[in-house]
Amino acid sequence: MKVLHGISLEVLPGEVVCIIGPNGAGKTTLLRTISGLNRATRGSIRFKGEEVAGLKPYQMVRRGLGHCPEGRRVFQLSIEENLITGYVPGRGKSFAELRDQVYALFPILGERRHQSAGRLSGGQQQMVAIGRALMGSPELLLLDEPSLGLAPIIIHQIFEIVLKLAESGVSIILVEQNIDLSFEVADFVYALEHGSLQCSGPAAKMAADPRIKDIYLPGLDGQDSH
Amino acid sequence: MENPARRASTPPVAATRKLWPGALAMLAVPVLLLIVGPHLPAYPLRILDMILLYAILGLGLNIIVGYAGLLDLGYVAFYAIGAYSWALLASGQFDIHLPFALVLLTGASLAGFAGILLGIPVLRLRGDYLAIVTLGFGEIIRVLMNNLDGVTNGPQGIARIDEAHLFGWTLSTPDDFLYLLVGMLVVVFLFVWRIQASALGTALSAVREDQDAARGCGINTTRVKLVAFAFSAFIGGACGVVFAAMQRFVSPESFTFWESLVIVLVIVVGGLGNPFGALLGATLLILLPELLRAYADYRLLFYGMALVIIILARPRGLIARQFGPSWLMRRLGGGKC
Amino acid sequence: MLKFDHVTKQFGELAAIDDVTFEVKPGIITAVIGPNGAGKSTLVNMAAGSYGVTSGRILVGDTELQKLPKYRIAHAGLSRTYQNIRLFDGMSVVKNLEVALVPPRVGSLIANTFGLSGRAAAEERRARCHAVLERLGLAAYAERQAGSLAYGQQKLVELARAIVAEPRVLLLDEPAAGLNHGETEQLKQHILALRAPDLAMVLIEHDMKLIMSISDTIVVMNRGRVLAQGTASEIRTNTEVQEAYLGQPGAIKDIEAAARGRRNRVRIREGEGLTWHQP
Amino acid sequence: DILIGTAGPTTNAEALFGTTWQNGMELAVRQANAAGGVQGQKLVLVRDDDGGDPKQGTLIAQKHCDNAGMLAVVANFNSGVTIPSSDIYNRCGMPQVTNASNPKVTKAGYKNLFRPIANDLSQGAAPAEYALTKLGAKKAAIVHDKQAFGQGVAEVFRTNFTKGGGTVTSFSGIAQTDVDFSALLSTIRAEQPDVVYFGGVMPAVGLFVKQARELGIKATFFAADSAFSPDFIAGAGPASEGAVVSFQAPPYDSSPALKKFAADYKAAFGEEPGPYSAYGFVEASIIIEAMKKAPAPLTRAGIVSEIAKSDFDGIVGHVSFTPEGELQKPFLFLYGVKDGKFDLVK
Amino acid sequence: MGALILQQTINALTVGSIYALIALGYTMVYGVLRLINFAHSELFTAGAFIGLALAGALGVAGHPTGGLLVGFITFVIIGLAGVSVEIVAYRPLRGTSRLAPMLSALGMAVVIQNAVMLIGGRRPLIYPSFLPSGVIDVFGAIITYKQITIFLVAVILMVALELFVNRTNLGVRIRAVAENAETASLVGINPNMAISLIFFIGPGLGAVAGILYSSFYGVATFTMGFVIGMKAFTAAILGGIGSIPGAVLGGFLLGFIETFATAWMPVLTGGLIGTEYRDIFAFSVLVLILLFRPAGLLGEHVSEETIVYKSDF
Ligand SMILES: Nc1ncnc2c1ncn2[C@@H]1O[C@H](COP(=O)(O)OP(=O)(O)OP(=O)(O)O)[C@@H](O)[C@H]1O
Ligand SMILES: Nc1ncnc2c1ncn2[C@@H]1O[C@H](COP(=O)(O)OP(=O)(O)OP(=O)(O)O)[C@@H](O)[C@H]1O
Ligand SMILES: CC(C)C[C@H](N)C(=O)O
Ligand SMILES: [Mg+2]
Ligand SMILES: [Mg+2]
Repeated sequence: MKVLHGISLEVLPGEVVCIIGPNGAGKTTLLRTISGLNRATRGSIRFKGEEVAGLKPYQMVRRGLGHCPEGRRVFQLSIEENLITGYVPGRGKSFAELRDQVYALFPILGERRHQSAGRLSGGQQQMVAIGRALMGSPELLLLDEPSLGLAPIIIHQIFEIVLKLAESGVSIILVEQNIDLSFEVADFVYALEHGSLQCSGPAAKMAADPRIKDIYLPGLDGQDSH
Repeated sequence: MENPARRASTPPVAATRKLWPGALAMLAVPVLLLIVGPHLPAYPLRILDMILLYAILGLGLNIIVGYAGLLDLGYVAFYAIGAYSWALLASGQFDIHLPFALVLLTGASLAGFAGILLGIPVLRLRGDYLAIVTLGFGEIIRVLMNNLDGVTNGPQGIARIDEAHLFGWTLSTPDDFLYLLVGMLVVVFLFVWRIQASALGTALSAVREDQDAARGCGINTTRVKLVAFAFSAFIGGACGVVFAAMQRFVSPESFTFWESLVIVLVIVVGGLGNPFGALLGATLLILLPELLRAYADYRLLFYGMALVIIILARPRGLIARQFGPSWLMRRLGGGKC
Repeated sequence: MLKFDHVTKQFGELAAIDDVTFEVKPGIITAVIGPNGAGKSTLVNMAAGSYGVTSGRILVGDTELQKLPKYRIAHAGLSRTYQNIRLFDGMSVVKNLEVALVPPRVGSLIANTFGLSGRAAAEERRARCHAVLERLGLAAYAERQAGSLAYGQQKLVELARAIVAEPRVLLLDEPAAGLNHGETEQLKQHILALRAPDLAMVLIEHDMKLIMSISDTIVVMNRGRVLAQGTASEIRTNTEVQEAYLGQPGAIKDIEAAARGRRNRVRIREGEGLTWHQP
Repeated sequence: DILIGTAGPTTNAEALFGTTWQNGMELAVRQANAAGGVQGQKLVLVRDDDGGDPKQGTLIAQKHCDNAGMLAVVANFNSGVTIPSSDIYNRCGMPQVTNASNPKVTKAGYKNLFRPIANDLSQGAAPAEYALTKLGAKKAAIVHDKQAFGQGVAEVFRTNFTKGGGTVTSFSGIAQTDVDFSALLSTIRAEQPDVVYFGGVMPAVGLFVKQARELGIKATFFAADSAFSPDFIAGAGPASEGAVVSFQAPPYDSSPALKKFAADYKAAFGEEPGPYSAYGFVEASIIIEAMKKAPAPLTRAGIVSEIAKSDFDGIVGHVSFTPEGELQKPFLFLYGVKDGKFDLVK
Repeated sequence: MGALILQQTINALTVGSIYALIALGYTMVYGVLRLINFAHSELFTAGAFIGLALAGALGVAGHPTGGLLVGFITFVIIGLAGVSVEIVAYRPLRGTSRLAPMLSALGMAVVIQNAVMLIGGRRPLIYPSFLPSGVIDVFGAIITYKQITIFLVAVILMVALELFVNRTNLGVRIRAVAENAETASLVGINPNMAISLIFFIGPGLGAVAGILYSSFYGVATFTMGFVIGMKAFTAAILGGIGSIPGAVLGGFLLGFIETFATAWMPVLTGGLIGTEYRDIFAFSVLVLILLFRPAGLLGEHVSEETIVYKSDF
């Protein structure tokens, strides 16, 4: 089945790119293609100047890609072991250093480090998934709906992390349904529909465009939740 | 305000499809078998009988493995129960000589009953734990047959079993059995077809896909599995009766673990969950070793290789789960359903 | 209609639910919110029979659910959706729904399979499923394999499966998670349309906009206990709830400010305008 | 060409027996061909693997029956396969010479079925008599492998041993595939039997005897025919010393004919003959002899009536049949292991 | 009586050690791929045959130290064979269904068994013992050095494997692959490497077990794998799938059940039920244990909400 049609997209160093689109638009498929889980039928993918289409996901990860997949997919191992799986040696920081960073971000994980991740609540699992992706000290981080199932207070935290990471030079591709915040945080936005690119542009301009508002942000001008 | 979830139902979207041309095409197979079969020399005819027998066994096992998604590695136990029913109830062993039709029913029912007996304690086990327990059950039955010398004559087996008579017709030559087996195949085929299309089939599929969610949807998974086990065992038992009538000799050697594996192979190679798959699988798995006879010492080596190659080529079986009259019509009718 | 009566759930040391008592009334939508790990899903799982109850009672009418096996709970009129989708992936969408309509008794199941009335009953089941699919706008997907649908569609199919048996109690565990604004809006309409005098609905969500606009009463959980209960406006202003869950009203502003600050500094692809790739 | 069929286990646990047995026939056929064949035609042996499986046995039987050029078969090796297959061979009038030793095999009364070897009745009886009279044994422990053959001979041994005044301390079944007998042997050791009879086949026999000696059991061991093989002595090592084995044929070095057979076999197949090779040879010879005498053109019926009239000295002994198809004078020999070799004791 | 019980205990521990050794290989592979590797028992047989051939070629038959060398080389050879089998017959089937690789493994088992038969011959081969010989008499019970060695090897291997899987980062990564190869790949683990490693260790262990087994019993036949493999697999399930200590515990338990059933069933039932009912007894105990512990003795019972696999097969 053909899911994506001739998409061209670019992410610059330290940039936060957001991909939006209705369900089934192909956002997840796009991320999976970038990280090599799905093979692109045609076209090229370049990462840090190198052609990477056809590389396996683990090869991508070792080149500095991080992917926090849709649906969490934590391992039924202890939290700490989940972090071990995500650690990629030889990318600068030591395991302990990275692990402590993750625990600092999500203290609950540190508290339960020896508990099986399979027994965490949905939102806690999401934290594990993000933490695990960070363990590879990625230069490009793909986040597939990271705020899914998280309490508002944690969502805020996630977006703060995204900002922090971007500050430190990590490029981020963010797939989100939480468009209000995404548009704030993102630099550049791609809108996808039925597997093809519909519109792209700087986030601020996107947010301001009435047509985009109509399609993606109905009721944004309405009441805020707080 | 009326609960909208209880609004009167609208008529179904899908109109009743015209299935009967496809069904008719499929009926051609047994008819063809009945016409061509008796003209075959005895050896191919006997092979054909074996193919049919294994196809029926496959159809039976498919209910458990293909529909309900439970791996049964001890199916041969039910087959053995059927076979020994005929051997004990129609031979000089106890000098009981019951009519074939009666034993066919009794043997199959006994097997079905054994299925329930086995099912009650073990059906709450999952996956491989269930598989190993069924394997154990198969072995227990075989060892019992081998040990209860006073009843089953132990390893010596029971020889000179009666010739079967069905409604005044003697079953002795391979073509006699061809008629019987084709008849059974059609009946069993319709039986499983009916299961598949019914609420029971839906329930079984749900159990296969996700038992927990199925329970959440109100399905008494244990009961449903039990029913599947019983039906499946019933068919296995019936096959056993026919096998014993064909061989007129039974011994525990015919009911080893390997036999269970062959039946599992039949349905997996043919296509899990599809009745046509069992037919094709049986054809291949019975024919293959016979065709390879010419290779003498290398026969089993090639057989193993062929198995691996077939499975690698079609990991989901030769015939897709969805294959059936409606599927056929869709294909023939140019994609419109 | 659905009543939690001093319910406790212990996972080893952890009291995931700690002496919770509240009632869900029919005809209205009760929202349950709370931080991650508060115990919301655990409540649903206990009511639906997926988890045992350590102590306390869960009642639908006079029926004590915690004593029933899981499938009987469904027969008692309770159905649910899952936080992590649990569809029957290999089956078609209608078949997924039909599962919920399988006759409860094995006897009738067998009679249905081989009896004469079977066909009519099957037609009726199909019709009911199609009607529900129609209502949720899923009719086009009826024959698709459930597992091949996109996430959002799968969530709707789960909802359809949960309502096809016409339950008395409906528990929705994060139905809007992963849906975009438009879809959430649609979902909201579907949920509102389901509201009926004899149906008790529980909605677990993190989407505050949805919760605030749809629920008649809100239960806030925290660390296995009920932290607060009330209407949307009561909850919104409850400082305890803000602290544990919603976050300070200013938090969003802070993020926005930080983002703006960064954008002003970094200015990546500033100059570009909007490109429309498709008319 | 004239076809002779055979079917036996050549790929399962009994593969060694089946293969070397069929090699014996092959040798007989080759020698007959070298001597000009039968009625001017060459003989061809059609070998099949029945896997010791009754179902396959019947399929092969049907195949052989359908083959008009096939005039006789040596089939099958196992009793459990011979019984159902003989039914089919009988229907097509196929002369069938079997190696199956279970007494039941000939019970159907088929006129086309012949068994040129001692059945299990004599195989179990002779050792019992020997143990009682020659060894003066009082107590025997009996073990068998729960197979048609093993249990059959063990039961005959038990009957004869008790009839002769001995006591049987225990009668236990094991699984044919077992390799560890330590548990059972520990129990037997406590019973302090004078003799231990093992009804079963290699390699279990070898392991059994070896482990028994390791556990310090001093009794004399008795084993049935398949132990009559160098493998038994090699496998059990010094533990085999003194063990008594019954077999339907004299040792390969006991007569010039057998010596020649063993040498020819080695030349043809590059290995020592198996325990049943001489039997395969004899069984094929019976058919060949009958074919030579039968009137031309050869028919199955013609060969059957000639086999029934067989009266010649085979390499293991004199061959002539009773009306039931059993050997007139079944021969059975007992061998003792002495200095690592089989030595005729009776 | 006391000596008899002691003797039977020793017998049970020995048989159990052998089951445990083979079960370890099953569990390794099973734990990672949830694959019943039917070919394992045949690689076990192949290991014994190759070991014998090597011993002959190196002229070290019967020497314990030579045995170490032979064991090591055989481990590597069969390990590589295992890796190849995985690449050829299982890898292409990954992600299709659970039954397909299992039956492909069955096909491979047939192939390997017949290859061993064609190359190694049908004759049971007399096996030189690589194990130290000698006996100790303890209160009337006889313990051989062979038994002690086999027991120690089983326990040491279990401990080593358990440490490897649970205490090393590589072990953790392997377990991650076990659970979900795709996700593991997404976090930077090469699933194929991990799986190959498993298919090196598992069959390699099987080969060593084959050498020990044949050394112990003094014989190797091309069919010896099937039944013992089935029992070892039963032991693995009994202990809890994927659990390394479970495999060993299951092996010992099965050894005890078999031994004590053989020894005392006829006595306890007054001869009514004889030793031939041993397997029935063993399987009945298996069923009973699983009824009370549906995930085996040491298997972790996961609640249905956290179960990873929705369907069984
Ligand atoms: N394995 C597959 N087989 C068939 N179709 C697929 C497969 N995976 C994805 N699709 C289809 O591809 C389309 C795009 O799916 P994708 O998951 O990429 O969408 P998405 O934009 O991430 O949606 P969502 O917001 O729901 O996550 C969907 O229509 C889906 O049905
Ligand atoms: N099977 C289990 N075993 C052990 N602990 C569990 C199990 N299931 C849940 N828990 C724990 O119980 C607590 C409540 O979990 P629950 O899933 O109910 O949270 P939740 O409120 O639904 O959170 P979320 O909003 O993130 O889905 C969590 O701390 C979780 O770790
Ligand atoms: C192994 C052999 C001794 C077999 C035996 N001839 C039988 O009748 O089965
Ligand atoms: Mg997606
Ligand atoms: Mg939850």
